[in-house]
Amino acid sequence: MTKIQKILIANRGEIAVRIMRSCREMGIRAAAVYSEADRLSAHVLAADEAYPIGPAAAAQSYLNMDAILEAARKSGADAVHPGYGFFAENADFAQRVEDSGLIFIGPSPQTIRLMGSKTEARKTMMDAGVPVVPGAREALASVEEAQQVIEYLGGFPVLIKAAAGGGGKGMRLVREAKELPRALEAAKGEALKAFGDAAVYVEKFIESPKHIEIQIFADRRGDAVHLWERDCSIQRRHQKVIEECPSAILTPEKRAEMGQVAVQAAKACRYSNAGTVEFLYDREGNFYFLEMNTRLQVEHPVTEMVMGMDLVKLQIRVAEGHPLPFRQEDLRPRGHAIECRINAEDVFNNFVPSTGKISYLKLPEGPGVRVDSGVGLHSEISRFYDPIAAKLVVWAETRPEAIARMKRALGELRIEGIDTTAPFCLRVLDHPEFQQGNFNINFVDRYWQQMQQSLPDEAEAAEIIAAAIAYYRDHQSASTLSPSENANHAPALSPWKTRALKTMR
Amino acid sequence: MTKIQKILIANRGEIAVRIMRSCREMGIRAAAVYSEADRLSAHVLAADEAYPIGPAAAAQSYLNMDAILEAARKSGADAVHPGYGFFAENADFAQRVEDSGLIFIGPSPQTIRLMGSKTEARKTMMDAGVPVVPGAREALASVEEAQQVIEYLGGFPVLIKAAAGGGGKGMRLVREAKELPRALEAAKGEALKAFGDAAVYVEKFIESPKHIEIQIFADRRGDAVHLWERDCSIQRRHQKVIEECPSAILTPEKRAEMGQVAVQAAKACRYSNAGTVEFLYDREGNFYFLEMNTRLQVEHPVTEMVMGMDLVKLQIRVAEGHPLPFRQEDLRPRGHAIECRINAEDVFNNFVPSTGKISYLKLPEGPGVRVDSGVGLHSEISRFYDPIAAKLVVWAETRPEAIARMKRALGELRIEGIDTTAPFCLRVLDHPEFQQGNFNINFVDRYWQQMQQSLPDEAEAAEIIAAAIAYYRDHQSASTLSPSENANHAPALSPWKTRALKTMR
Amino acid sequence: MMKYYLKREDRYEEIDIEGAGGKLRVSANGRHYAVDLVPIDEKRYSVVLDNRAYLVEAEIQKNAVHLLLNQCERVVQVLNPQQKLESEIFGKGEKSHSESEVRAPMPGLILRIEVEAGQEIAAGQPLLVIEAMKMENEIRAASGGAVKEILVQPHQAVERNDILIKIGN
Amino acid sequence: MMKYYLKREDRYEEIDIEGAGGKLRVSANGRHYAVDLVPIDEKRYSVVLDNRAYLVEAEIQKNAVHLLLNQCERVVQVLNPQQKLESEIFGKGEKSHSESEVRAPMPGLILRIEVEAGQEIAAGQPLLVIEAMKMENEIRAASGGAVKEILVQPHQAVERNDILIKIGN
Repeated sequence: MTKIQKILIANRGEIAVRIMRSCREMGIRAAAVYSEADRLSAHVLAADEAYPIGPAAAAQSYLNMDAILEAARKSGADAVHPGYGFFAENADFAQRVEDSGLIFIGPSPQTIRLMGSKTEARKTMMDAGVPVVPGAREALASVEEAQQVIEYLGGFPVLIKAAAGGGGKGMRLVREAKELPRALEAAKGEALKAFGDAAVYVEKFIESPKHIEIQIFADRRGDAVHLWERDCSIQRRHQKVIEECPSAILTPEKRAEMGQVAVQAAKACRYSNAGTVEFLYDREGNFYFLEMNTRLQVEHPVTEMVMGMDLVKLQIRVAEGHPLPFRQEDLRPRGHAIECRINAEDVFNNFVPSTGKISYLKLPEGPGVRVDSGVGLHSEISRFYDPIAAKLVVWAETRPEAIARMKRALGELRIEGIDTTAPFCLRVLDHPEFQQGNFNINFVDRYWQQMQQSLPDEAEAAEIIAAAIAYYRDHQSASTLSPSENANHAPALSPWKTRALKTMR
Repeated sequence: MTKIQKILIANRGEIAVRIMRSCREMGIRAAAVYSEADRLSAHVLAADEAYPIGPAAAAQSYLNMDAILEAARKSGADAVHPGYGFFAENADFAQRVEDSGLIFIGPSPQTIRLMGSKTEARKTMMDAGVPVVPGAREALASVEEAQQVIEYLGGFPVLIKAAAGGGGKGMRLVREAKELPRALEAAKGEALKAFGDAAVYVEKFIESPKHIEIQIFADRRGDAVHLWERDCSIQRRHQKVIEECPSAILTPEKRAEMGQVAVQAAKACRYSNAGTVEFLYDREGNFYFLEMNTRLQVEHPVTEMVMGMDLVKLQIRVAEGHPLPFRQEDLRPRGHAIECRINAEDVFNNFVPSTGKISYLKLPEGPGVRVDSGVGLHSEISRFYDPIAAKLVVWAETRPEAIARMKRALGELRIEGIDTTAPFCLRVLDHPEFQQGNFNINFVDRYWQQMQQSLPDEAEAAEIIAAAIAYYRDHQSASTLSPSENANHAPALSPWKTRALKTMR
Repeated sequence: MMKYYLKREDRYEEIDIEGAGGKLRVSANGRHYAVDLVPIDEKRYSVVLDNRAYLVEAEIQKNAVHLLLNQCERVVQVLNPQQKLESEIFGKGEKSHSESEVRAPMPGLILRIEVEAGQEIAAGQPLLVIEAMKMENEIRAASGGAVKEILVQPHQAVERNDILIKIGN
Repeated sequence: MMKYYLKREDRYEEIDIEGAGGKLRVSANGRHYAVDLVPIDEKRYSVVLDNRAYLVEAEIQKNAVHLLLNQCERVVQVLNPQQKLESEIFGKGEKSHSESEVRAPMPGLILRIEVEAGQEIAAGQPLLVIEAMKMENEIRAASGGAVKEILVQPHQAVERNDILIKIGN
């Protein structure tokens, strides 16, 4: 049994900070790596040690294997935690970490490689008796080959997916043949950027399923448990935005069945450490293996809150060689947890990325609220990386109470300098279909347009207050205003967008 | 069964904000009251409605019954939540709330009156078979009378306590006869200020006990449960600073016994709503009824985190007439929770109150961390009220993990503009006797002096960094500095106190 | 007492305000309001309006107050007497934003340009692709017309609101 | 390269610093350090010292840097060459703070004064009581002497550091 003393965290942003918190609590030193754009990012400020690894572009820093391994060597770390994204599911990286004599906190390179090849993964799952989505397993060489495969599957709609990927990157839904060439090109381009591998494949598109995934955990002896499910159906462009544990609709029997299948899947690929088996769950209650994520998920906190455990600490202990400290029947799940991703995106402008410097930050507090952020006051959100600025997670005794608590917490949150997905999340939580659990991965496409147009209330109060503020500013004594603020109210400040937004209260 | 629509919160600071959070989540409107000093305080900013009730001095605002009842009437609230302190344990107030046709969120005026008179409370408890500290039950009329009673109890040391009080106000330990006159006078003065009643009484002083209290909850039908204990032995001048649930040393048998006694106590005074039975727990495992707090406690969050419930919501539901939604055997306590009070006090200067304006605020985040604050950026901490600026609460699977997590969270917390008790809490958490559970209410008196003098580490890094900063500031281009900052580094800024503090890392 | 003017749809409504130091009385539509307004910092105000409490963020532009109130962003057109006078003298004010410029909705890197100068395009047609935060974002034409000028090229970094393409009719 | 001076106990130690823009090389005691220093705001700096990362708060006073580093407050006496020269010319600098003034350790209200002008007092003797945050705080004499002057009276509000009583020897 190794005792890990120092971990190099081969990541950035909120997940790097999240991992450092567990390190700190375990008395393990945390070494950060950073690109030139990240010198003042939260994960550097939170670290015990920090190593520069190159220019801002991820391909030259966070996806620069040599630079990261050199930082690991220089730091004297005995383990590397990859977080999610970047090299988290890169078997070569895991192999090189192990070849350097360090512990890779995750499954073995062999398992990552197996599950990272979506085609190999499908085959392994089918052999293990895990239900899969109908599709072809080979990487697509050309548009013509794609067309043949699609005919064999029964035609459109189909999904083009990155063979090396996950998280919606390099994924395209194609409903008609004429969209195919552009979709293939775009998917390959994104796949190359995100994973360093342009290979894509195609599978049957299941109409309007829920995305339900099972968190599994396995130790190095081969023991494995499942830690209930997460419903991650609230997605936009295949990017999860709201996740919850447990699902609003799963029966205990179905949970047990899916959990058992997920453990089977884990054992079939000799899994160890934290992993997630993603399923599409259709309207008849059928579920299909989608992919296995061989890493910690963005949405792991909802599982942590319901299970009452720290998955990062558990990852580290398992990586040290410890057996799982509990059996399936020891688990004591409690209540309901919801996570909202606070992404730097302008939800009223087609979710375009919103970059800028955080000029004001007020975090929600109080019972059942957890914030995992990767930013602070004065943080710069750059165009180079993922848009996740923070994750807001709540726990409560029941799902309706968790929804009410999340609305309360979102109401307390205030981030200035960037636009965020908070207004989007508030509207979803307010939607009756969400509240009743009647939603699938098409929820956003179906309802967002109308949700945006909700009318404001308190319009009268707003008018009176606006007039009062104008009057107040006109009548402040000149001495208390800076010269530029004097005549005719104040000059134009940063232009706010004109929006009619529904209030949450 | 009433459905409460609007609650007037007859309090301020963190507890008012805490109650408002539950109101918001339940769809109940929250009406604040505020003194002239509190116009911009956090509880006003968080409220749906706000009513001025008088000048800054508490006696003219938060202890002005007419003003508060008038605000309640004007607001159209159907219930009043008293929080803790102020009128929370004032039977006349509860009576007047009920006479106004409103619901008082707490026990009946009769119960408050009974338990509020420490002498009557003792008698009731003795009759119900609850063990009590030996002492006299009558208010002391003179120094001479006090001396007689003390002789009867077996002599010094004794405690002088406010008959109407709690929370350490109006309390004095007297070890020698010559200290008695001054102590009596001081206790009476504080009692009058804090509770509007100068009556004090005397009881035997139990040497070096733990302070262990049992949270109880009763509904209006008379059903009562206990929600485990809190160990609140880390106190200074009878003010709790660190509290935890469960206690580090209680056996399941002792917990069951004390819980059963606490439920007996609740039933003996026809209790309803949330209450706390405080015990002194001596080195032999004997426990003595100290007092019953007929209100929500400052430290209720540790119980909430371990029990997985929201005690304020439960208070409101029980006040509406709902029965308890669980039985004793349904409770599912989990893990360990610790609270640190972040008071505005200068711990290195005899804990004198520290007033000022909060100029920078960074809250801790991440797994298992909860913040309940009553302040925000720009908040003014005035000399008029309790020094609690915020409560920092953590939960973890085990006590050692909770301690590590609290140290991590305190390390992330940054409040500027006032001094706080955070450095004190860090040192206590680091102390081996605290970590082993070997502490009683004398811990602070016994160890604080030596803990203050702990030496800094990283002294070398500090010197190099200080020199580098001096050089950097000297060599910044003149144009980037304001005129006053130019020559010879910067001019004197706010003077920091010179302290050698031990690091937590 | 002073008269201010609230713009509602196309007309201005008179509103009377008096008071000082943030303790104001406001009359509008025959209703009277007591307003207690206290600034917290440069942008934030605590407003108690007839005992209803609001934490308000406000930015004032020439003829408008931009508000954030209970997670609701709103723009309220409000003029003081001088501004009202100016608006009557100078008319409707600034021209509307030109429809013929395609601007960058975000900072990013131009990946591909899918049209050429001179080309006729239809509304909704893809014009170019910007990469930001690892996602490809397709920029489409808001209306049809002819591409007059392309001001960027592939691999060029652009800032939000940079003009990318000019389209004529 | 420039020489700076670190005060350790009673003597100054030379320290060599060179570099620009926060990328510095520091030599002290024969050891060499690479310092990467970047300001975050007016008080906060991110410092990477030989790959060790520190989030530092610093305030600079005339001859000292006040630091908060890992929850540790420290004052480091450091002089630049000009300050070193001045300190040699002008000597030890300011006088030490007078021991004969009793100052308010906190803002509050004077409740009682327990001594009179002219009275002889012993170290530790209660002088007066200040109320703040509902607690009574007894102020005691740090050393013995005679009460020279009482500058406050009961029910008077005082600010932190106000002089309350002067004590002579």
